[in-house]
Amino acid sequence: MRAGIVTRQIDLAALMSEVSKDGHGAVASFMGIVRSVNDGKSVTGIDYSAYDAMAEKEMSAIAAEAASRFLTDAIVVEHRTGYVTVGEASVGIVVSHERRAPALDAVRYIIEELKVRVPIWKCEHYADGSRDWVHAGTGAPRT
Amino acid sequence: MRAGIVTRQIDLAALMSEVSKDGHGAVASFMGIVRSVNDGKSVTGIDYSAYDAMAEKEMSAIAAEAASRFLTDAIVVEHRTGYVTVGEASVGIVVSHERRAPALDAVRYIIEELKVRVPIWKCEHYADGSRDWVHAGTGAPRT
Amino acid sequence: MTITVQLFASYAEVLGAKSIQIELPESATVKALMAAVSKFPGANRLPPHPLVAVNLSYANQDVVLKAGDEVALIPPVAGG
Amino acid sequence: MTITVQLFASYAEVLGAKSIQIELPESATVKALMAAVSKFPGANRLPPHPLVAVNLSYANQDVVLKAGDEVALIPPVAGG
Repeated sequence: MRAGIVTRQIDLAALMSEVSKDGHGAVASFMGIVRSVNDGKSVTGIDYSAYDAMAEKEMSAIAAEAASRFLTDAIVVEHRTGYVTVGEASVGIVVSHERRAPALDAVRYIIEELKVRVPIWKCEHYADGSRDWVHAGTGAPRT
Repeated sequence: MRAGIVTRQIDLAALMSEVSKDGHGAVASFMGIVRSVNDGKSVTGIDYSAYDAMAEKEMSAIAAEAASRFLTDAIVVEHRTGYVTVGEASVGIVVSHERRAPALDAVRYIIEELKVRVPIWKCEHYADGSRDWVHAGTGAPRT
Repeated sequence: MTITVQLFASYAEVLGAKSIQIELPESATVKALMAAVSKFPGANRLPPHPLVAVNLSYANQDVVLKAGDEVALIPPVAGG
Repeated sequence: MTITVQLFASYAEVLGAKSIQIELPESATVKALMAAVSKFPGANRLPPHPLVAVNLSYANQDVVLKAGDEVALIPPVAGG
């Protein structure tokens, strides 16, 4: 089990290898990708920042909760900070489990909790040169 | 949107590239992996066979249903046939969507339907040299 | 008419063939087909009501067959 | 005692600093801290009740602070 902030590209294949576990029959994953359009504006990238120490503590707590609820410790969560261009991943989650349903449930639990609890912020940069802090629950639906 | 039978290894990274779509913020995936142990027996691999034409028709129908229900056509589904050794993927599903919830819902829909409708069969090969046809709902919980 | 019935997986093993030929009157139903299948050697090891596919779709007992139909017996599926 | 308050994202912009120093009596609460923060230039652009973290955990208004505590204001989160 590992959860943390990274400042490089997220390599989902590597995360999958990391959680791969003998006896497990299911690997579920989620990647959040920077969208080219948000709230009708053309986006070039998102500058993610975090309160690193607290973010890693919360992410680790969420992973531990998922491990306990869904009975697998084959969990890895990475959130990237810094400038992430359109089409690149900002977050990657992989869960391996003996069975498929809890693997998918755990992935969903982790992304939903991460969105509401982990101190990470995004500043969207737009094609017109402007930028704006994005708060969850405002503007267009978020991924 | 693509759904089909393959006789080679499933490359999930390639499937992710295939569905990647400008404007989408979420990519969810599921892989089914051959487990080393099933029903208490040590497994060396599974020989998957299919009624190819019908399997591909059903898989395509399921993908189309998911596209219609969850409003994305960025869906790819591959099921492998032939002998698949322990730790290798038998099925790979990737869905890209603007938003995370329907991406995860679509993946779940596809794997659940695939398990009950698509004419694919597995013959498990065991470490002791024996083999057995595995039917869903018999023996140990399935992935 | 002659209907070719494709067999897969455990059913192919039980009946010892990848396909069998069944002679049926015109407009015979799936039910009639299955009655004929049940007389084949090994068919006693099939379940009471195997699933049948006609032209790549699951078909119930009342479906009427015609020459050239693609027919198959479908063992309990176990994909994934 | 002096409490250092870390600021992030939009709050750092609004207050024009990555952190601010607040002088408080011993055993002051988070509520007292926020009253002091509200006197800083730009603090009028903070929401009425910003989230506060003490030693990496979310803390309510009644939490009592001590010297050396790691304190931060947490803007509405937007990860993922």
